[in-house]
Amino acid sequence: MMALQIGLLCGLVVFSLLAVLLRDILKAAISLAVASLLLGILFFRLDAPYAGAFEISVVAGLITVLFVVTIALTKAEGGVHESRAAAWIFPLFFVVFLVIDFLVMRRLIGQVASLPAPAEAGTFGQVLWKGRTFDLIAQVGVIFAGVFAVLALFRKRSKHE
Amino acid sequence: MTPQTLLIPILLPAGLAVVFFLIPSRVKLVREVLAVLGASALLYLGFVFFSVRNLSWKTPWLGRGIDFDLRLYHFSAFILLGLTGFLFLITLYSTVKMRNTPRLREYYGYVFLTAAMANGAVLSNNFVPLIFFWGGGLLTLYGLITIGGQTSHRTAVKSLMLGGFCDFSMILGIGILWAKTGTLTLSEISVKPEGVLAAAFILMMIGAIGKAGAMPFHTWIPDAAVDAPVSVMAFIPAALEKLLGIYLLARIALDFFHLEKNGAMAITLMIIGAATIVLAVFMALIQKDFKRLLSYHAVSQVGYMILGIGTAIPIGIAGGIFHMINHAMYKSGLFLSAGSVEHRTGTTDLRKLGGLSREMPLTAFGFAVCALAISGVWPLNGFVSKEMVFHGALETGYIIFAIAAWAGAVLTFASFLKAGHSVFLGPRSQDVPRVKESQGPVVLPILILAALCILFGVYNKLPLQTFITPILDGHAAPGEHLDFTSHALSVFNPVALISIGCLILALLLHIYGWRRGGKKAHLASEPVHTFPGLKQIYDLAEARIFDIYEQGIRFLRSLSLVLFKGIDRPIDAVYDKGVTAVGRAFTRLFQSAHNGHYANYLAWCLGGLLVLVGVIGWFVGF
Amino acid sequence: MNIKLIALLTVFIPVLGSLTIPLAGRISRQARSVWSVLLGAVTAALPLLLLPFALSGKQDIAVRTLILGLDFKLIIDPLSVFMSIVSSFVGFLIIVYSLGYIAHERHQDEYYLMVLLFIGSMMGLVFSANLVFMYVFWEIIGICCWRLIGFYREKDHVLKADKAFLMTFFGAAVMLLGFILIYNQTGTFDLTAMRGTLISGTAVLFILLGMFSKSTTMPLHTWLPDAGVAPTTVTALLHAAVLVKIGVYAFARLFLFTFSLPAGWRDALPIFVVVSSLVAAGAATVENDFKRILAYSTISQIGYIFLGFSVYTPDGISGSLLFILMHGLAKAGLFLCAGIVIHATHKRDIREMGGLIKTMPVTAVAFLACAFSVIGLPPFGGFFSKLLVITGTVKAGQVWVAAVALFTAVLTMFYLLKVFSKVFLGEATETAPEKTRGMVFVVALLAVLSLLSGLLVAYPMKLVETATTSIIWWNP
Amino acid sequence: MIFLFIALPLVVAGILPLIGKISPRLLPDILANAVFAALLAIALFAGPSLIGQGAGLQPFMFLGEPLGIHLALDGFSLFMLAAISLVGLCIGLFSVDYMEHYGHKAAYYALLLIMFAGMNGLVLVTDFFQIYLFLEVAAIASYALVAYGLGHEELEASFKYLMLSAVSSAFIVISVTLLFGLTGSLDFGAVSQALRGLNQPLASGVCAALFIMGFGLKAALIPFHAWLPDAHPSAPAPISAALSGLLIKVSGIYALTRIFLKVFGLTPALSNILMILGAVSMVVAAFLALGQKDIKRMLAYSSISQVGYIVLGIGLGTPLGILGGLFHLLNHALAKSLLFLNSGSIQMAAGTRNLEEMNGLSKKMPVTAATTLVGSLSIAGVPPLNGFWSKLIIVVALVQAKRFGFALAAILASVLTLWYYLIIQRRAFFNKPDEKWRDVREAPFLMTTATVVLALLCIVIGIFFTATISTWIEPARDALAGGLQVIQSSIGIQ
Repeated sequence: MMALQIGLLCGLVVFSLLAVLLRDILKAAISLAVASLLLGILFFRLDAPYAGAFEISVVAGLITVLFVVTIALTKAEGGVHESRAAAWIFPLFFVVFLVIDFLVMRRLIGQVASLPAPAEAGTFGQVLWKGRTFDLIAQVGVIFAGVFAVLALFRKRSKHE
Repeated sequence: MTPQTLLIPILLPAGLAVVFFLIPSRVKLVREVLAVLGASALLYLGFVFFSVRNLSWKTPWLGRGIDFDLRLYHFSAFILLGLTGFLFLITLYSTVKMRNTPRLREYYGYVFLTAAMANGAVLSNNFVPLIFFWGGGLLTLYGLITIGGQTSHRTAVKSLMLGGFCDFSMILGIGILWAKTGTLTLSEISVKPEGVLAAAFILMMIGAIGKAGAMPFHTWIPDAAVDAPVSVMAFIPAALEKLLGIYLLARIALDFFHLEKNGAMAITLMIIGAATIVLAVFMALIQKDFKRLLSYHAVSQVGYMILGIGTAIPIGIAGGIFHMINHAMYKSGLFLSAGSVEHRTGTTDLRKLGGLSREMPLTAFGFAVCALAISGVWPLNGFVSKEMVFHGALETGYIIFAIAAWAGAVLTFASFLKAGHSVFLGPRSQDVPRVKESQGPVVLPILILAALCILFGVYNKLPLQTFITPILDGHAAPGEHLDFTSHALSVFNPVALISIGCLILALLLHIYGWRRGGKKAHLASEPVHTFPGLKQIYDLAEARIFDIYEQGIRFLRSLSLVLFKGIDRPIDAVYDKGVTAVGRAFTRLFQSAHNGHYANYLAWCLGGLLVLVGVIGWFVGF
Repeated sequence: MNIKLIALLTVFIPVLGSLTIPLAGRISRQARSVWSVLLGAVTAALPLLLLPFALSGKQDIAVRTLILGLDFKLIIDPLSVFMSIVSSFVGFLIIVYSLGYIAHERHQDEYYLMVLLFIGSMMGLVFSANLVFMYVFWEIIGICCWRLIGFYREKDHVLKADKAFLMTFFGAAVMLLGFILIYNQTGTFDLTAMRGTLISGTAVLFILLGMFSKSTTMPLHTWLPDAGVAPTTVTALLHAAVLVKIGVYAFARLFLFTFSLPAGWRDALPIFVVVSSLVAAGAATVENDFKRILAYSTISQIGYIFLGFSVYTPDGISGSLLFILMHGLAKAGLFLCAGIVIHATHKRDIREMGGLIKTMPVTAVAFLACAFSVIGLPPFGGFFSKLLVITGTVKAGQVWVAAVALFTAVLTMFYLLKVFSKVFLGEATETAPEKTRGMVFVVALLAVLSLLSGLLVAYPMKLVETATTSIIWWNP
Repeated sequence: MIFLFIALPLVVAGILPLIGKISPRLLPDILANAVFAALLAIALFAGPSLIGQGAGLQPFMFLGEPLGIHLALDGFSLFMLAAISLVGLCIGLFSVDYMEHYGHKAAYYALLLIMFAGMNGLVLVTDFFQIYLFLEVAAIASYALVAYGLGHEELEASFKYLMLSAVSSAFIVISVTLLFGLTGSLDFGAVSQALRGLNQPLASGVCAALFIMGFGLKAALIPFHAWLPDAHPSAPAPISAALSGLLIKVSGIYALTRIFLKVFGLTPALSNILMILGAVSMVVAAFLALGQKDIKRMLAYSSISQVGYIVLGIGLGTPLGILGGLFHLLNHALAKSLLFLNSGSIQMAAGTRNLEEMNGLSKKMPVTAATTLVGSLSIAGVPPLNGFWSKLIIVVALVQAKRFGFALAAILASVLTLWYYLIIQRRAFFNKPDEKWRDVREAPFLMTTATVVLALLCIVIGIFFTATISTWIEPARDALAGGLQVIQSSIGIQ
């Protein structure tokens, strides 16, 4: 069991690192999708079905599609140029970050008491409606923002130039 | 005679000066008449004040011890009389001599302003009004010299710079005196010149001898002789400045500081006096221009006065002061006679003049009397005052000063023989056209001065008793009876015999020089001029090496260059270049970190986070 | 009208009036000229009403409390009245002079606005008794000074204007830090409450930096000669009459009237300022640009004013106060003569000029008179101020410092006479007639005033005396 | 009533695209500006009374179900709301003319309103997760707005901005989850009580570090500032004004202040960290700004530097320090948005952002020149204007807290600030008029009114600074400082 867990985690880290470092934007988008897929699976294994479902559908699905479409659209003007110099800086910092993160989290795990099941542990619906109703409004805002962003970015270029 | 009348000798000439400035230059006659009338009124006032003798008036002026304090006492009354006398003679002389000069309106204005300033300086009994009037004279002198001609402004600046320097050192002296004694009133100050007060003495002395025109501040006088109008030379360097300068020096030596005999201060005074006598007379001897010759003599004669006062012995001081008035008379006369020669012939170059005694007998006679007086020939006033100075110098025990005085006497007589011979005696020179004697107002002052020289010499009891002796009343050692008239004219004592010997020596020197120069009087001084040792010194002097003004200006220029290049520009460079360079360096340093790579920025963020966690962890203590 | 109201009006009429000048400019050029001269005249007249009050030596406070201890407080005492009269009078003269001088330049609205704002904030600074509001007016003057120096908008002119603004802003910012240190020590910004308190050495150093940057003394002085690029009326206003007097006034108000300095400073300061004035005099002798010479001369004369104040003797203080008046008149005269000469010959280098006395007699005589007053030769006013400063220094025991100061005076005489002979005497290179009558009239007036202030020195001296006695709280 | 701040913009944003179909330009303009005006009116007039009755918790009925909406309005949030809507109104007015040639105004206004809704929401909520949510709302809207020009440069800049903000949001979420793990709840009050209860110094330390990094990046403090100099210049002028004037302050400084002063408690260690971050940003960004050629990049770096001032002030923790920091926040918001709007009108009129090509504009654009002068001098801290008073209060607070090093740094940084603003003046306006701008006309009416309003505000606040402080800033400081004493005693991180 643990081997699968660790395998998934390593896969997640590798793919997200690739997403950042890959030159070609298309491959980067795809590796980002794979990473979020692995994350979704992890959520399911930690019996957080809703989170997993959201993760796969929204991130793996919608955002990847979004990326691929924009990249395709902007392909005409050439990918986002990224000069090659000092390519080693980021990986170095990333590795150092991982090591320290590992140390800190190891100390933390011991201290953080496992969470008591939340009192009103109702179904996802009740929790969402009763306790976190306000988040819905924020969620509405996020969706609006996403939609209008797409609307604005892909508007007809007629009047622009 | 109410105390306010003391203001008249200051306000009357000042008012007249303003009037002269306002009268349009076309109206000549009215100006001349008004000038002479004004001068005569002042002369009458001089006599009236001399008879009143004691008067003082004081009003608060700037507060804090500075008040407008005028005091007439014996010495200042005597000087005032002298000043007004000379003003009268010069004004009379100028009516004719200066009639068609361009800036006549300013000339009379400045002359009367100078008179006002001089009277103010003599009368003031508080240092601030004294220095106020003392410095005022500088500006009018500057104006008068610029009237002389187009290129005369350089000499005017020279005189102003030298006068200004002496003025400022006097201010410092006054400051020290004020700080130490706490009062500015002249009559209340009398201190011993030690420590910082010695410095004050030196500074005040610089102020006095700077005004009197002694070494080393004399160098503007010979230049002014050529550039400035001759009446100005006769009025200011010859008479007025000597009177004021020596008046202050006498008061410094007598009233403010107790100058004890052979003290350090007295020695310095005597050295300056002796040096001035010898060096100036050497320069005078070789001059080719009549007026420059006279101007160097003016400088040389001051040496006698300073030497006299420097002896700090009653007879010496009395001699110095008596010599002051005598010198003012005959030097002014000599300048006026040179002026009348210039008035008629148009030139004062000894080479071009000759044999004028027949055509200008009165001027020649006046010149002769004054020349003999300045040389110290027996019955005249020059002899009497020089003898007193010689006695004083000998009594101090330092023979060197007496020898210098005698050497001066020799060369003075030699140079006047040369001047007189080349201008008046000898063959009639062809370069100069037929001339008549100068008009009355030109010749009259010369004759008056010549008469005075004779009077003060022969009947010397009058000047000594009335003018000089009362000055020393408070200062003579107790019990010593101040009477100089007894042996004034006696010839049969060692000092007089040496003096007469010197005159004979000078006569022989002149005859020898005259014969060597091929019977040309103006070459009479060539033997001395070409003397091996002296030749180089003379050439250096001609190149103005010893001129304190030239050296001073060169020093000021180099100092300013050092200050400017050494301090000012580097500070400016710090701002112009330094600060901007530092700013740009920092900017480039930080800009190098922003190369637009997204990965870099992410690295920065992670690095920042790690540092934060590290710091907090350290605080919390892992 | 009571004293407080007059003081408030003196400050706010020019400051608010200056904002209305662009409107007057919209109407017509004449309307603007008349309006600005009127404002200048009112600002010059109002302090004169305070004269009787000041002569009585009394002191009055007008206060409007705000929050955080920053209450807007005006102090009306002999010192502030004296300063306001001197600055506003010369400022008014300069406004009249500039009517002719910049008649055909662009940006005239901005010019008059900035000049009047300058004079107004100078009045504000002189009357304010709160450190922060003194700083506020100090900086407003900095802005006006920056806009005025860059008036011609040439490339290097604006560079120099920026340099001047940055140096004065740096000095002022550090000074503000000094003020805050004092606030930290005493808990208040109000001067009247802090009379006699001893302040720390660092606070003194910081405040001195601000004063030296504004009154151009040694380390922070090089922006003044560069600011010569501004129109002459501005350099006259800046250099002679108003700007350079701010630092000196602040020194008097802070280090004499209010605080006492730690021991070390009292004998270090005179030496420092004398060296600064000597260096500036040296620089003036070497320079050849007409206005740069006069700028360095100002730096040198300011050294004297600082000297008089920093020796802490009554003579020195009244000498310096008198110096402010005399130098204001004489130096403004010199600059305005320079303005007429440059305006006529369009040349700035004195070696190229010569013989102008034939075509410009009045300007030449006025220049000579003002030069004599700056040098300190007797019949002119400058003599008394220099005399008192020197005797004050000697009384404080600093004889060597006085000697150096006098040597600087000789140097001053040398370069001013050199300038006069080079520009006005000698053979005439070109015939340049004297420009507008108004400008010549102002210059002549300044020369006559310099002479009269010398002859009738007793009258200004009365006010100076009361100011000195009101300043001194320690036993001399 | 306060729920309107979020609901009104969201609802109007929703319907705008539809209205956009009917009248593409006129109606959206009016509607958007109407919303801004309404919000400003509420904040200015209704606000103070709302604070009066406590924390403003009111149950909100929605279809009969009591919705647990906890919106807290105290002095600090009201101050922020007023600032947001004030600057928002000016930006709205400016965009009416400026966005003409960008096209599809309805979408632009919609995104703008959503961004403002996000900001308003963030200011009002008292729940960690909701802070993150509204943060994301505002962020996503701003990514799109930065890229609104659709040019290559805009896209790249917005991509960089998006990626870095995504990283910072991720760290914020991690920290929120950690806190939720530790304390079992997300509400500020509850979390602060719980944190005081259990002494987990390392855990709360890590949370604090993550928060500082996350919100530091949003506030563009130095190590995390890199996105700002690229995002702002390429964004259209009103958007860079909104970003620089408001977004970095609301999503960065407001969140930091709220969390550290209300929840974690400003311990000496934290205050030192914040002050060092502030001071470093202040000085380094000032040097960076010196070397810029493009006016908007210079203004962007200047924003980083001024944010450094604000964090320095608030990080000090003394009541006077917070007062100074908040006052500077308001002044900088006004002045910086004014300058960005002006750079927009210059770009629209002269077509260039490069300082070298820009000289000689003062003749043709006098109003813009004057307002830029007011804005620059205000930020540089030159007295009669508002910037000076806030910097003065900050330096006084620093000196009173015996932090002389920081005080000196603050003074030197303000000299540097003046230096590069003089460079702008010298290059753009304070020089001889240039022939190439012959046919340049002054910016259109609405744009100039917006900038003139902001400039007048700078002057008025400068002169009547005491009134502004006592009515707006002091209630905000009391709201924060009130919480301070309570927390000061808590153990938390020493």
